[in-house]
Amino acid sequence: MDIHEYQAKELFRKAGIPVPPGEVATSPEEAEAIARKLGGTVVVKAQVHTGGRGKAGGVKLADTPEEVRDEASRILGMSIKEFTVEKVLVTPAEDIEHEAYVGVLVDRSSQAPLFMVSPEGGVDIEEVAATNPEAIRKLPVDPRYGLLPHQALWLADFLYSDPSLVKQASKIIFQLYDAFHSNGCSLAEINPLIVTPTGEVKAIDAKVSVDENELFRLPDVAGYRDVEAEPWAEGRAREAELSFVKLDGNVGCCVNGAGLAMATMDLVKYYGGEPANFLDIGGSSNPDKVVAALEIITSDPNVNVILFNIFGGITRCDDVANGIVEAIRRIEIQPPIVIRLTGTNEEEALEILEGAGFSAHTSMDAVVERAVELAGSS
Amino acid sequence: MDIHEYQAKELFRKAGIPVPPGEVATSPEEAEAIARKLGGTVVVKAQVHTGGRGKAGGVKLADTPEEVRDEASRILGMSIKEFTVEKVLVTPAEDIEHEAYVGVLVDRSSQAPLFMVSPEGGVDIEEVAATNPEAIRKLPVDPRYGLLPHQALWLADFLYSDPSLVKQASKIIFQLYDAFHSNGCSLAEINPLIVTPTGEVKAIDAKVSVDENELFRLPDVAGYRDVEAEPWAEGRAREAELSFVKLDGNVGCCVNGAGLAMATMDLVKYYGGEPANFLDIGGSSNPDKVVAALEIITSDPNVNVILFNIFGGITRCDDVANGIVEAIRRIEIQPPIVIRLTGTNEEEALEILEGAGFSAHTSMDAVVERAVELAGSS
Amino acid sequence: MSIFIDTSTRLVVQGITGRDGSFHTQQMLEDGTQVVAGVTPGKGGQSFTTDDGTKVPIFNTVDRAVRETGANTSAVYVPPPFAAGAIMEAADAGVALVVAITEGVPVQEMARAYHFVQDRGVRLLGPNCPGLISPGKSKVGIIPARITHPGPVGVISRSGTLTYEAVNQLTEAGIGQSTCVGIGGDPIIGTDFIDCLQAFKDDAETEAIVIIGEIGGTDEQEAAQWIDENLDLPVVGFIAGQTAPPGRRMGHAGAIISGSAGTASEKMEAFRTHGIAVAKRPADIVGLVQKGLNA
Amino acid sequence: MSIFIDTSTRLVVQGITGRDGSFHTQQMLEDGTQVVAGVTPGKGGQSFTTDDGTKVPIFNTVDRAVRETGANTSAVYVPPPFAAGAIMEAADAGVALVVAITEGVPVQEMARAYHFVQDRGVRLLGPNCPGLISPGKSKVGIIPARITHPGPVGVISRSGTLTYEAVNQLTEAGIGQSTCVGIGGDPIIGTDFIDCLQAFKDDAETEAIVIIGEIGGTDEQEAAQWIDENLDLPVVGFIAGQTAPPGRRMGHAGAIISGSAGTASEKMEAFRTHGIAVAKRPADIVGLVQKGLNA
Repeated sequence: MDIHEYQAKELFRKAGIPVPPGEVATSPEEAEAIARKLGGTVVVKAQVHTGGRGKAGGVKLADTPEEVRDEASRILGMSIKEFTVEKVLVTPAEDIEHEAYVGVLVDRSSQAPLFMVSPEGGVDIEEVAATNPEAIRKLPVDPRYGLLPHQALWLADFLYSDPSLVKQASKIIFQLYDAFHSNGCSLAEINPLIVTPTGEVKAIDAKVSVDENELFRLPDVAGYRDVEAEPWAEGRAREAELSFVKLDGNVGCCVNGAGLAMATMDLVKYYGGEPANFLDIGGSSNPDKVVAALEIITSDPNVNVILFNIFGGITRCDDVANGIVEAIRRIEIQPPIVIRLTGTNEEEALEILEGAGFSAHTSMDAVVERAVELAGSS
Repeated sequence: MDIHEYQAKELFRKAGIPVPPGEVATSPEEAEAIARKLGGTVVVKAQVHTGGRGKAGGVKLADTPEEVRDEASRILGMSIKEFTVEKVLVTPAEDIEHEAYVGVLVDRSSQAPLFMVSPEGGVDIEEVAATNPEAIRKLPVDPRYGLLPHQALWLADFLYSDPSLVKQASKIIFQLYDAFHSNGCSLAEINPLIVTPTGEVKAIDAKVSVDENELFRLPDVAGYRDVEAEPWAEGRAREAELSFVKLDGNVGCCVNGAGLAMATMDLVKYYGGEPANFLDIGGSSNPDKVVAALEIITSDPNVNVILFNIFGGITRCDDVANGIVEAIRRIEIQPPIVIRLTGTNEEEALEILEGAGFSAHTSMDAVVERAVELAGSS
Repeated sequence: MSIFIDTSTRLVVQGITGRDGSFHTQQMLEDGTQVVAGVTPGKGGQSFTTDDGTKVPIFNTVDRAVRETGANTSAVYVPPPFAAGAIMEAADAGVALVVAITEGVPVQEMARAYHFVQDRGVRLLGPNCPGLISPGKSKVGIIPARITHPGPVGVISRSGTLTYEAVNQLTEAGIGQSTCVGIGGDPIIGTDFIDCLQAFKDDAETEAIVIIGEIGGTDEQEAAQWIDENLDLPVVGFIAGQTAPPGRRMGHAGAIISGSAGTASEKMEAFRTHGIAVAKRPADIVGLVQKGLNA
Repeated sequence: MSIFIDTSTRLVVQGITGRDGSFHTQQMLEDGTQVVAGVTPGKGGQSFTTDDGTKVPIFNTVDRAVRETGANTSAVYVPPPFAAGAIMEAADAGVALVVAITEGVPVQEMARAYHFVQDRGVRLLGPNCPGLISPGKSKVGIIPARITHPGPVGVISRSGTLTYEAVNQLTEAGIGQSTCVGIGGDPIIGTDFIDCLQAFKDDAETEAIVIIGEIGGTDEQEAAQWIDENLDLPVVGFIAGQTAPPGRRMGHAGAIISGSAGTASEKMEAFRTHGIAVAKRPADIVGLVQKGLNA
């Protein structure tokens, strides 16, 4: 789960990291009032769950409270990628002598949290990794020990030569790991970590993703979920415990299993179509999930065919069939539905579907070809 | 550092361990008032830094507040081994269905904290270990992971068969490790851990030793030091950063290094004498330490000869010699002093000592023989 | 032969009285697995009874289960908050293999548990995996035995139902499997492709291998190189997620293209470079395996 | 030859600008040790200058010191609250041997650091130890070089000054030492008697061994058994604390008789049982060593 910059900064402040003050506003008037309180030049920053805010015009300097109001009224409500800006963060503008990057994420290859630091901050770290990899120092953190003080020092030592800056950064790195670990993060990033003209090290941007699996024991962090910032379909999928990702095509996909769902999308493309979504209904065969899946798929106006691909293992095909029948009873579905069902209780499922006027395929290739055909003709 | 039972129980309560209520009293009237507040039958327990309180009559049941006052007035001021009872704990008497032992200590051979649990509690665990070792389950705790829940369960599973008792004990074991770890203990023990007739598991005695080296970061625990309960000589030694242990002989020993100090005691015995103490002035050669050492040694009326055995390595012999001369100037010393000095700056030291009217040996055997001779003749 | 499990596998099911644990214990027994014990703290002494009346004794701890039944393998079906602990308990109790089915284990807890089992020299499969089956010998996990058949092909996969798809096609084409292993879709897993490849290499019965990967990470690339350097058997590869957008998690916690790293095309390219036959769609796998076996 | 250190030892001193660190750096340089670097965070770039003008460069981290000077051994003189961290830093920086002189390291921190260095395959000596000296070759720690002399006897001890006493007597009797090792007086130490015995066994130059123990624990008993089973060299043993009362800590954190375990008499008995000549007093050590060498 991604959280907003202002929320990430809250977590960082709690861990002791020096973060400039700042408050979040949902209206231009609120933004103006915050700027008045802070005094001086401030930055107005769009709070959205996506990168590239700056390029999209979602981050602006403003010298007076009036300018802040104007910038806020321009930024609030603007669209950045698929997200609408509902909140802006108003925070003092800082003089910057130097920008560094400090981040920690869960790394598959080291099977552990991995720190990455670079004296080249303020830019995309992936770009630095690609163009100038020796400007990055990495350290996998042994989860049996956590980050040790000498390791934080070793990382900080790569950023600066001035002992005072090294000492400050070393402390911040230690605190960042603490924030990362105690808030169940999969990513925690400061970019840039700045040095001010007076030699202070501060975090002026913050990015945090939280491991959804940790939320059950972190009610405060779970409360950071911004339901308003979430597209409707994603929220519905989360509620129904479905995995869903919106895509740009017109073939709506409903599959059991993540791997098979991806392979189905790929096969749609193989046969010349475009998938409208990734959707995994999971191993359970609760008819309610099937109903939710159909609600989500049909909420996308681009979808003009719905493709079911079910390989019954734990999932019982008859349960899925019942779900489809149930969904048709409950909601109106315009696009044609094509179905492939095979495996556990396949025959019972086919009987149920036939009773409701559907026929079903047993081959994955055949059903995908048919779906693409229908999508093209409609 | 040993702490009192009532203090250990405070630490345990903070960790969530169920410990019956109870307060400490320094007068019979206070004890009576506490008993009145608690109501019912209580136990009056001497708070001293030594075992065998029960056998010495320092633990008594009392049915009424008046009885409590009588018992407290008998126990307060009594001597148990070398300790005078200054405080009693007044705590409700518990009905006991079962007594178990649960303890954790730093273990040299596993280089880790070691848990020991036994369903045979309420007695000396060393006795159980000697007579019935299979009644003890042991578990070294890997310090990289701490105690894990399944390990606590595995230990608790050895104590009881009733799932409710296992669950309670498992939680207590987990909390005990937390108390042990977060308070820098070298030992934390519940003996007995009881089961009440209503099926509750409770800690009714508590024993804790804290690693002195952790106290710098644990001001609360450091505050538990009971300076009044500490013999004068030990307090003085602690202040001066000397290692001192009182013994029963008459040859006062002042040595640099723990191993050499023990070997010197042993040699005193070898030559037919009895050491009055173990005293290690350490590696430093601060004359103040020598003065403190002489104060401590001469505070023991049994001492009738003082033996210095100094092997100068880091310790500079001339510093020790200066310390001796300084001490004689500052305090009156009755017993004769015999000195062995060898190693770093030996010649300078001999000169200093001769100037003050002392002669010094260079052989350890010779000086010890001489000291024993003088001790016997005085 | 087979890898990791065979007829000597004696299984203890952790979380045997839970919804998933009880369902799959029944399934595994039907599929011929020797399920010798179950564990549910507080229910020790009771037993788990299948529809046909088979009884499996339940213990409070894995340690007791292992000591009293000689279990050498564990299957973990406990809920996510307790799964990492259950894995460590099994490793401490001395089983040789722990198969963690549970999906949704907090990843930082898993990192710690991963090191714990490594420290003890225990093999962990998963978490968030369908387990494994050596057809006709033993099954640990949730792979439907019905679609498998004994034979010469080793199957390794990061995904569940996609594996079933491939295995089913193999079986229908008359090609059996030595062992089918689902390694799991999480970022931190106990056994990776190379561990399985090494085991298949050491298995005299395995004559060809199917490796099913997906987007995210570089495991497939590393496996490809390992195969090139170490393996003489024919290998067929498939990668799911060719149409997945970057930066979005595709169901599995580990299935995400970070920046431009971990795409399907780079993985397919690595397969080709290292001499692995690449199936463009699942239906192509059978033909390529047949070609490999006949070569 | 010698054990653990020799003329190839290149030392980094952690805490070189502290009171003890600076004093002993000077001493070690005088005694011929190649002290190539010092570490004090925040003082990197400065240098440590001895009385005779020798300069040792100071670094902020052990890692930098190792990379820039090729140090392969570290000596830790930092204050107790930071000592465990310093030990782990050295182990991470890739030195082969860490000698921890610091006394008063919190024991639970030490337990963690102990595992950390073990995980990395690094040898730790101490903490709370005088270090070691291979006379004429190198010295790391605080043993006075003056009282030592090159020769055939290996000395291992839990105590500092008592070792000096024994070594001094050997030297005065014309018997030199291959290496003298103080393993330290704490309950948790990195290198124990048996580690040293194994190293002396593998050292062609060592012809006899003196082992100096004290009350507390069972290290001496285990060492005695190991010697009986593995070692052909003559061994002379001494145990300090024959008159120590039970339950009282005799200076060293590890020197305590717990209940009735760890007494001097049980250790001396173990020595005798396993064929080790026992010196009743320090003065007897030389004679027994001579007897052993001549046998």
